[in-house]
Amino acid sequence: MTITADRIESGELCRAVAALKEQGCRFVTITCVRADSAGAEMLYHFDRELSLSHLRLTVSGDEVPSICGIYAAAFLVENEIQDHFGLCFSGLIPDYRRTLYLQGEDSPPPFRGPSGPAGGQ
Amino acid sequence: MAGTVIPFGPQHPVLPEPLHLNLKIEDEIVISATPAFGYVHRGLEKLADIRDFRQMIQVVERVCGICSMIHALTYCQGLEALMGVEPPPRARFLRVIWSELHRLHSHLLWLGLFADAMGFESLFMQLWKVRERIMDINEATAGNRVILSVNVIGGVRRDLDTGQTGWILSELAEVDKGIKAMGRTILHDYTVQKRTRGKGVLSGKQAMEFGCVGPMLRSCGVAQDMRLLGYAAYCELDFAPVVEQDGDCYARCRVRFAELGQSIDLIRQAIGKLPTGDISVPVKGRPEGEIVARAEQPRGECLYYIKANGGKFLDRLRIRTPTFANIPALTVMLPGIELADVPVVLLSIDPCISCTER
Amino acid sequence: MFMIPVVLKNLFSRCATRPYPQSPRQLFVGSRGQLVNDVEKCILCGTCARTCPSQCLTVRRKEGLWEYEPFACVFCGVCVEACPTGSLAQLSQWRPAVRERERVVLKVEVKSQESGVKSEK
Amino acid sequence: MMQTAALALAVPCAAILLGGLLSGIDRRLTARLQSRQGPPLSQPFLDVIKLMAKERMVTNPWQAFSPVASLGAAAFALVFFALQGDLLVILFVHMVGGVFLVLGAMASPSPYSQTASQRELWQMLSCETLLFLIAGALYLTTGSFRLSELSALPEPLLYRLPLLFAAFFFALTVKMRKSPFDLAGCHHAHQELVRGVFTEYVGPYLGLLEIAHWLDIVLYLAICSLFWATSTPAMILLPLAAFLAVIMLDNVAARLTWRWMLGWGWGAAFVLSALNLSWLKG
Repeated sequence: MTITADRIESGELCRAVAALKEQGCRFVTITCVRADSAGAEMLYHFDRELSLSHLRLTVSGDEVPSICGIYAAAFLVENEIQDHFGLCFSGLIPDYRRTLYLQGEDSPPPFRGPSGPAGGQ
Repeated sequence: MAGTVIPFGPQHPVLPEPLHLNLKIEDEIVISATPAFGYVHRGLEKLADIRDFRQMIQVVERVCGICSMIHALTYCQGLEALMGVEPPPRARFLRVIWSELHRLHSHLLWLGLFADAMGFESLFMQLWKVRERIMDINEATAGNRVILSVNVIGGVRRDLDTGQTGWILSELAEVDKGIKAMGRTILHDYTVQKRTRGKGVLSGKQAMEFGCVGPMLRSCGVAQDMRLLGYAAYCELDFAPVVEQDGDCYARCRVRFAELGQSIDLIRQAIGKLPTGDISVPVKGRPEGEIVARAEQPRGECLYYIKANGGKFLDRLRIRTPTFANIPALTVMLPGIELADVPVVLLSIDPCISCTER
Repeated sequence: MFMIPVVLKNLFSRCATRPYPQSPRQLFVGSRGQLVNDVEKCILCGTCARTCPSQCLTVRRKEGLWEYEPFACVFCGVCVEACPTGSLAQLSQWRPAVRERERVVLKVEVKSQESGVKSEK
Repeated sequence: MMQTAALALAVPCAAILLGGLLSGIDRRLTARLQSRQGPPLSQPFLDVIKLMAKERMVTNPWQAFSPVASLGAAAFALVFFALQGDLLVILFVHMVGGVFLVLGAMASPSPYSQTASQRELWQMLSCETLLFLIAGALYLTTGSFRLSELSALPEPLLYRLPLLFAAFFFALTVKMRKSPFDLAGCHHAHQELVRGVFTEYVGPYLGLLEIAHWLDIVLYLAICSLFWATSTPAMILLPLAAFLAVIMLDNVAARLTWRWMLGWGWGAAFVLSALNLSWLKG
């Protein structure tokens, strides 16, 4: 079973999110998932009258465009992803610079690296 | 006083949560508020890497003490959907009963803390006195006061006999009486109204833009309630979301107060319709695929994203708790209010920081 | 002012609190309290250790030891339900408060009547 | 002379005992109103003794001096009261104690006690103006500020000053630091300013401030008794009733803000007092 999500490129993310806002969608959250290769996959969840719609974005580098300018509420979850995955959101306000939960540069981002029991220890 | 910075939290007697706010105030009016987190971050999502998916039930219960049962419920419902398991009807009704008991005790706890935030100590004590009956029901039926640990994939772990359901109903009648005795104070007392009316106002449009959930949304005219999705046995029970229009602290207080009565009613309905039969079905195999599960917690919508690969451990477990969605709204609610109203407005979102940080 | 009848009623009725150590609360039958192991029935299969979410149980088959760390235990009762022989049980009493960290080590001899119990600190 | 000296010693001691006992009654009664058991009546004394036994810690000399000055002023005011002195002098001496409390709170850079000392100043201003209006009323009725004149009155002052008594009740609630006016430091630190003006005090100095607070309450209750100075039982019952009424009010109201206190609370009290004074004159 997989979630039906519209696949988008990072260039068109902001436009797609703004279009959803136009339709009156409530921003739910962003989920970041480790991809098999070095990159990560972002899922943007939106709710409209109890039904969810999703956007799927594959990130290859470290940089992701921030959607804070459209949904200000995204600042918290984007900062969290910066802490956990070591990604960098461009245009994020306020930017805690990986100190939302953790100590910043001291520790490597916990969700980086291979999954499974070996990666967890 | 011009330009004083008041450090608020993470250990502040009026704020029961480890959240830090730097409040810049002028003549006791808040100019800006910057939140800081990270005091109780435990990395529970990461724990999914080394605990198998069944053990994770007990882990997600500990995301938040107050909504523990509904966390486990959301997680189990997600996995059930992934594994194609249908819990038996009796289990679905029992899940509603425990969910609503959780909502009752959480809202009573919140109302008490809210009263304490505005210096109404006797109301706080009184509400917690009533809450104690709910905690007793929890302990007698599930074994624990707070972390009920009743959910498994495929059903529930404990059953209720007729003696217990009868006792729950009689206790609930007492709780109902206790709540009604407090109703006029909470809804009509002059000092309470003075402290809550027109404080921390959020319009429906703003609340939607800031992604607010639960009572925060319902207090400003948006009838959003995840229970309408009909999970567990909610599809067979009769209820309508409580909605208020004003969007201030008083409206949030009214919503949560009205939900107390609604929860009692739902438990009565569920006990009345409780079907006979098994409380769980055996579950074999391992989950595979990805899914989003949602449920309504006392604080609002809770979202679980589960990605499994057919192995013992989950690929990714993402938990979006209701407080996490409600905190951004604080950045627009706090500036412009009096310092004395900061605890009231802050508590009106029913913050749960251990939820937020996981 | 609507609070006056409520507080006056409190003044003239029994208080809701108890002086705790002198008058403890009545126990509920189903409370999840202390975890005990009946060494007579234990077969050291290790199911409890495998299912335990907090990993507070260790079974050492070779030495014939069943080890339990009450301070890591979350009293969820999963091990009790998983136990194939019913040797594990949860009492409705809570563990009393103690000053030092304890570790319970039980000597189990499978298929034999002899067994010794000792508690190490 | 000897008699005066003995009185100067006995009055503060008796007032400390009475104030501590009242505080004990307050805590016990509040607990019962909230369906709790509450501490024994001796608890306030035990608390203060424990505070006295703790290490002395201050951030600067003002913090050490202010509690002593505050306690001294409160004790002097009570002695003058026992000597049936001039009410104006008593009020001035009492005010000095309040000023030192504020000075002590302002001496530390803590934003909590700084903000609370601002609020305390507003509270002092509103309470003291009302007390001076009472002194004025005393003068208008007896032609003197001396307390000794009061017992000679044919009927209790309360008959002639009912509105002023209501205003005094407002001041008493503020002084006792009870809801709805526990703004600058309440009894339990569940407030946005933690314990307000007391936040930065620990150990013996906090103990001294606690005793000074008891003495303040005793003085206020003594002033309350002036409203019925013609009979001894009434002199005890009236303050006691006022004291219990404040505790009751504390348990049926939320804390309001200082803006409300200055606008509505003090405004209403002042209007009531002025009204009362005007008909006294006419």
